[in-house]
Amino acid sequence: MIQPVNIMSLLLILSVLFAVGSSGIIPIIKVVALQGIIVTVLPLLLHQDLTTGSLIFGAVLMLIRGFIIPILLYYSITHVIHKNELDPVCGYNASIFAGLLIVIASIYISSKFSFPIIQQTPLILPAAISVLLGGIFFLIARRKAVTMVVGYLMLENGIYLIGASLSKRAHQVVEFGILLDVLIGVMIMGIVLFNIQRAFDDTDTALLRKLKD
Amino acid sequence: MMLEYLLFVPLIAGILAFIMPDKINRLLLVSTGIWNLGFSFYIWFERPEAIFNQYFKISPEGLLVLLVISFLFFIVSLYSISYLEVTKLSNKSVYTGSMLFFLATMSMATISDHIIVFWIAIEATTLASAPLILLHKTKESLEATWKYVIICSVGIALALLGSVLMTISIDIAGVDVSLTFSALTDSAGQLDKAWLKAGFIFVLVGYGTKMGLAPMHTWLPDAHSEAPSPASALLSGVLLNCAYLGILKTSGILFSADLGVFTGNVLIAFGLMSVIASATFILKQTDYKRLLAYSSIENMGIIAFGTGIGGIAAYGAILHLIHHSLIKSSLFLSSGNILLGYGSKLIDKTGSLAKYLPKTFVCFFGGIIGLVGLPPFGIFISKLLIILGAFQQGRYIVVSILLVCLLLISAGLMRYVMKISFNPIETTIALKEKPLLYLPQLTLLVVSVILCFWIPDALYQTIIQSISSISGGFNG
Amino acid sequence: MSSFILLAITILLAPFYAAVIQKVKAFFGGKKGPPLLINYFTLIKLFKKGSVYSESTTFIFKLSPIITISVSLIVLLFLPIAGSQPIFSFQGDVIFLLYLFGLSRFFTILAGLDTASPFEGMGTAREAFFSILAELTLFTILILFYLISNKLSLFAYFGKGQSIALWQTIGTPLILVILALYIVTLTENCRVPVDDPATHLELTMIHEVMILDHSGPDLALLELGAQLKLIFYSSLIACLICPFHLGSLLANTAAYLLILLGIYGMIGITESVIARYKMTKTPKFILFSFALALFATVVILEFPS
Amino acid sequence: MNELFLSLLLILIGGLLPLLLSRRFNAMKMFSILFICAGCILGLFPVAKGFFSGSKLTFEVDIYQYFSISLQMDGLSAFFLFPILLITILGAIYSFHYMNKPEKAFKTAVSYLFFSLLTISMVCVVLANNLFTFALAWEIMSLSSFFLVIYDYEKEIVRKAGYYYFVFTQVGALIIFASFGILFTFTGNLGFSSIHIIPENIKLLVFIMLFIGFGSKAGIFPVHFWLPHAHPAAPSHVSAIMSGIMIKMGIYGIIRFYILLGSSAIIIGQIVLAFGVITGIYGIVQALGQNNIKRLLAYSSVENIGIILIGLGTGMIGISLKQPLLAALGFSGALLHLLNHSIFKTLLFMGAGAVIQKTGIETIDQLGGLLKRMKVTGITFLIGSLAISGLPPFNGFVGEFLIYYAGFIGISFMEQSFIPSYFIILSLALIGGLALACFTRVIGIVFLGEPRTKNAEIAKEGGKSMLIPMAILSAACLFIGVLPGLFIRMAVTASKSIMVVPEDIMLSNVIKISSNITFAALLLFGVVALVFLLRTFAYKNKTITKSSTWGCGFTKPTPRMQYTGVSFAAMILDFFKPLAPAKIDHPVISGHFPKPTYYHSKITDIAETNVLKRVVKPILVVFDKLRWIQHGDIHLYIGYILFAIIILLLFI
Repeated sequence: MIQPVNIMSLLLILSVLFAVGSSGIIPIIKVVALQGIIVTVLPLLLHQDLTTGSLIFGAVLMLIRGFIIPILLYYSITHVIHKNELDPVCGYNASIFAGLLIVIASIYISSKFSFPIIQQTPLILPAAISVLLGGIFFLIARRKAVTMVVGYLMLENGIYLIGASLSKRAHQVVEFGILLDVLIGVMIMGIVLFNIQRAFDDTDTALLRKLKD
Repeated sequence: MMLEYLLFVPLIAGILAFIMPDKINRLLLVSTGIWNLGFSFYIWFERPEAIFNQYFKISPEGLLVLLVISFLFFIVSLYSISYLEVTKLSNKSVYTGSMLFFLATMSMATISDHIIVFWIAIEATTLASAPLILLHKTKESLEATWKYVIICSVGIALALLGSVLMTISIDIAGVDVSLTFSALTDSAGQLDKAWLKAGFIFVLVGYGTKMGLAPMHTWLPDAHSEAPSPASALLSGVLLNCAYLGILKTSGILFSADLGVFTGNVLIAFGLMSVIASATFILKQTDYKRLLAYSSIENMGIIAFGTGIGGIAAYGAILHLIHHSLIKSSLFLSSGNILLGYGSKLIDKTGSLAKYLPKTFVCFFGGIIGLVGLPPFGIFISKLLIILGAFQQGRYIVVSILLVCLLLISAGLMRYVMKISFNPIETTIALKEKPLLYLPQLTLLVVSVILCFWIPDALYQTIIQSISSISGGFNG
Repeated sequence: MSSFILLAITILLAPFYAAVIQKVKAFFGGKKGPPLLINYFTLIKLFKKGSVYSESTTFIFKLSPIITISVSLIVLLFLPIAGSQPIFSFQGDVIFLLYLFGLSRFFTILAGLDTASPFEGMGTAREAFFSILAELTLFTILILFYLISNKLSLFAYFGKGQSIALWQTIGTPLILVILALYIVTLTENCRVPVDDPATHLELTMIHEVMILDHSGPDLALLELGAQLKLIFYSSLIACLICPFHLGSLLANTAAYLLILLGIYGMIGITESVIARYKMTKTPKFILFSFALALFATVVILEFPS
Repeated sequence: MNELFLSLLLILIGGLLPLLLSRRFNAMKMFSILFICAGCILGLFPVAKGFFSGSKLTFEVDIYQYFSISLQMDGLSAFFLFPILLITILGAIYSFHYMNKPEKAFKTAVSYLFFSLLTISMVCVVLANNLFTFALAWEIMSLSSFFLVIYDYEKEIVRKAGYYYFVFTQVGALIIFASFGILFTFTGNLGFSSIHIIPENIKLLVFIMLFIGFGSKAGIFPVHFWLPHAHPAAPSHVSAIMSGIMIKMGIYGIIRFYILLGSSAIIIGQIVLAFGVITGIYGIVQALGQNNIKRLLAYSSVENIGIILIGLGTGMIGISLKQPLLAALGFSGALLHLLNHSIFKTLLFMGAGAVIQKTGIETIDQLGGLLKRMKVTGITFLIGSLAISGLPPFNGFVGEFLIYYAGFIGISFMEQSFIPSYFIILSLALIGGLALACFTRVIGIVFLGEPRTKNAEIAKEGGKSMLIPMAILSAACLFIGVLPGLFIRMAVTASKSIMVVPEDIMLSNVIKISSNITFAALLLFGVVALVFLLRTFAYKNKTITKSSTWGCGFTKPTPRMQYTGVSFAAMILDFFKPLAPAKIDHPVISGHFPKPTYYHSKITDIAETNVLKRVVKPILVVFDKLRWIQHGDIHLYIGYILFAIIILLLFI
């Protein structure tokens, strides 16, 4: 029986693969938005505590993670940086191969743990770990500064998913606090990006290499 | 008077700072500093209860770090009054606002007991201090801010992952305990060992990035040398202590879960790596603010080393923490004067400091003497304690490596400081040494000298309690 | 009382014995040579004359002859002449004597450098260097004597009463010691192989060049001091050769004077047979004596007869 | 004990006062010297009372719950307090005329502050009674002397010397702290009393580490080469204090911890003796090669430290062979030589300071004929040189005589190990001869002959306050040389606290030796007086004329034709080539029209070159290789974080 949880985690893994393979920044932002939505919905489905409070709270989280942050990124891309293409450190086919590697690695890692929740929904842990590893991949393998922000977001999503899915007692206030931090973090990164664009008129991190010993 | 005032007053002041004109901003800065200092003393004696007491609770080590933060913020705010007049910062309101936010977030970190709330506070400190580094809007400061924000956020995200793994270790053990440091330390025995260790590693690496321990220290020299001097004084003096607070509390948990040997070895390894890494870059350095930044990495390494060893070395580590904050921030403030005077951060561009800026020379040279660990200043005592503790544990090789690196660092530091203070150079110095430009540094050094020879009993008891979990039977 | 007389005799005969060397050298050179009393005439002549002092000299130039002659006199006071009781003697006087020689050497060198002339500087440099090596030999010989007698005073070694019957106790290595002491005597008293007292070419001189600028009574004091020093060393060798147990005082003094004559003759012969060594060869020559003394000590240590 | 604190307080006021009234230069100096001297004199009374009554004054206060400062004065520390306080008084008086630059008023005030801090810290080092107080006083001593060395920091050599000295104090402190750490592990507390319970082989290891640590301060052979850099850089009264007393703190440390460790293994005595011999010979050979007068005196301090170590080594061997007479003689010889050295070395440095201040030249080959121009300095320098060469009527001879005596006595006891005593006597003889050559060279070149440069010609006598201390010190040299009784007894009582000495045999020997020396000195004076009368009688009505020196017929001798220091020592240095390799820079004359050539020769310190080449450079190269960590690329920085996590995860 196909439960919505498995479908969603499958969607997550596919989104990671898609993001890794894509060449433009705008598609990646759309992927992150999707992930944001899925990541907030999944724990609610998983723990079935659909009380009204948690539902409203879930909606607020989904709103921030799924819509506000990606729109912020989208705005910074189109109005500030005006450049959509993306020159990765390693070529496209190499990144796709890396994406596959991430998925295999996450499946291998999650197979080593035995959690009660995993029995019914085997796919959720690999999805979380692959999102996490995907984030790290974007941080290391992409040269553009914006992709680093995206990588950071995916990392956050991955960690949130692991946290929310595996441990039962998630305090809403605490989750909200984390999200607030992430939101302010992305805004700060946006401001810094804006200044870098104005100073270096290009957000390629290769230019950011003057401070060395 | 609820504990959270500590948090809200600077927050509100920070928001106000953005709308007020500059003149009032400076007053706002100093008054919040005084208020915060007074309130932390009040907390120290009365120990009031927090409203959200499942998130915030006063712990001895948190209290120590809070006292250091508020004292230093007060001193730095005094310094920044004349600093803002002299320097030509474009947006002074951003400076005051983010300084106040910085104070708020750091205070929140010291009093927060819940693991995730502590994480939120530390993440907030990064975000509050990012604009401070951005102030000069030069290419280097942009690069430094970018590295600072990205590396710290990624690092701290891993710390969040670590905290999450800790919660998992609770679930697996099936024990119902609230997710606070104090509760966890009490019931650490029943937690699942493997997950606890994995959690500790992620937490250590996460907060270690923020604290500047060795492999993750790369952002620190750039950030601390590009920020304006009062900001880098706070960054180097106090922010690293907050990150250390997280590691201390988590290692407290593991010590009571009798995983002490594992945490000790890991902390010693990181401590040694940071001392070696900072030695490499202090020996050959061109920029004196980077020199001070690397010496912060070294001192944080020593503190981690001391905590790892435990016993009297842990006591020495806490002393080292206090004295290092005092001396390092006074040094950064003096380096601010040198930067304002000579206009360049390069050591070769500066010279005969003793002739041109005699008062700054006294503070700067005195601070370096303190940093190197010579008697009148407190680091001599803490370094001696850590060495004796290490020998007592019988770790001869490790402590001899540490001693050799400390020697090299003191040689490197002295070489460049003598070059700055005594090399004859003919320049005209724009800076006129106003009292508020050197008195703050002097007071910090004098406090370090006083604390070196006389520690008030209350402070001593707080220190003993703060290391009771990891000191293994050292009761003074 | 007898020791005072013996002291007076030695002081009076010192110039005579110095003339013996010149007589022997002249005999080897087929010349008649100066009369045996030549040194007395020169001393009296010098005492009658006035002095010429260079402008660059200070009071040290005048003090140095005084110190040299007084050191030579003091040294003789401690010497058990012909086995009799010396005027003064205390435990450790040997070290005191050696360091007294150092004091006289100190002032002679300073007097040499005082005159600001390059020739005197040359002599002082050589004197300072060779005396270091000579002292090593002397101290090794002292260690040897202490090994046997457990005492540190000249009288204990050569005095009639408790003299250590050297031939029985040391036996054959004594010859090495005598040879070593003989070489040291040649170096310390500027005899031929090390230094040439007769020449006036500054390149070759050591001792003569240091007293080049002295004149009148100063020169006389220096000459007398040198002769007394020579007789002190020779009497040391004499005591080593035969330790004077011939019963009556008169016999002892006669034997002593005879042996002295033999030693001076020996010095005269060495001066006329060997030419002066190259400056670089002299350290090897002195170290040879040090090796002899060291070897003698080792032999005695290993095979205590 | 509280009079001692009152005196230390006075000295501290003497240090702080000048900072306030640095406007009026002379008044500031006057007040500061007044207070420092008053403090020292006041301090002498309790020390003398404590020393002769043999009572132990103790004082204990604990800073906070863990550490405690405890001071205690026993025989040995009282013996060391005498030279500290006396030489400080004379150094302070000397500094009045020496610091004669009013434009540097504030810097002089600061140097007086550190001068008084140095004195106080030395007194505390000697009185320290637990590891913490010793470490604290030791560090303050190094720090205050560092600031004194970099007094005139405009000059490049002074900065280099200051940096050298700072690194050396850190090296020494590091080794000493490490050995304190080992002591702490085995005794569990920081007190001195419980040190002797540690196991035997650990005692040896700790002693060796302490020997190296204290040796770096005392100037023992391989770790001595900061001395020739620091002393010429410091102002003369400071280098006098440093060379006279401060390096003795290293010797005090060695003796104190030898007592505390209480191990009587013979290997310790042999190590100390061996290093003493090497240091002695090496120091004096290097001194012969130096052209800078203060570097020369610094190396001669190294040599005298060697002699002191020889005495200590003899004493230690005496203890391990259970021969109290040999041990007592060795220790008292070493302590007496230490006292004498602090007197004549301070005298020589003050003389050198006066010469440098008046002529502005430090190299001896550009001076000459100063005895005629600076009479008092010349005479006192002559007396100092006579004393340092250990010649009879002066105090140098007394210390060396005792060590010789111990060496000779050692022969009869040590049937099986004849070699140590053989080394003692021969090394002392060699050092004595070389010292004589070295100091005749200094006096001959600097004070006698004709002035070689214009500055040497116009030199005039130093200030009154510089001559008084020099005169007092030379009088002291003569007094101790002629009447050593009191001082030998002091040395014996001090060495009594080093080991149990049966009262009876010691006193009889002591009285006999001192009466012998007094008799010998009086005999020397008598005969010299007699000969002097004879000479004046001979010169009664003789014509004395003045003319130029006899130049073997050469009529126009110029001062440049005089013998120079380098040529004087050339033969000796050639003989000791391996100990003092010369670096000669002399482009060879070649081609038909050869360019003008020059000749520079410099005696290099083999310890310095080897340590720098084999120890310091490899470390710097290794650390240089690690520099790539900070190459600026942000991606790799994040890679470091992941790398750290992966490595750690393997260890779970």
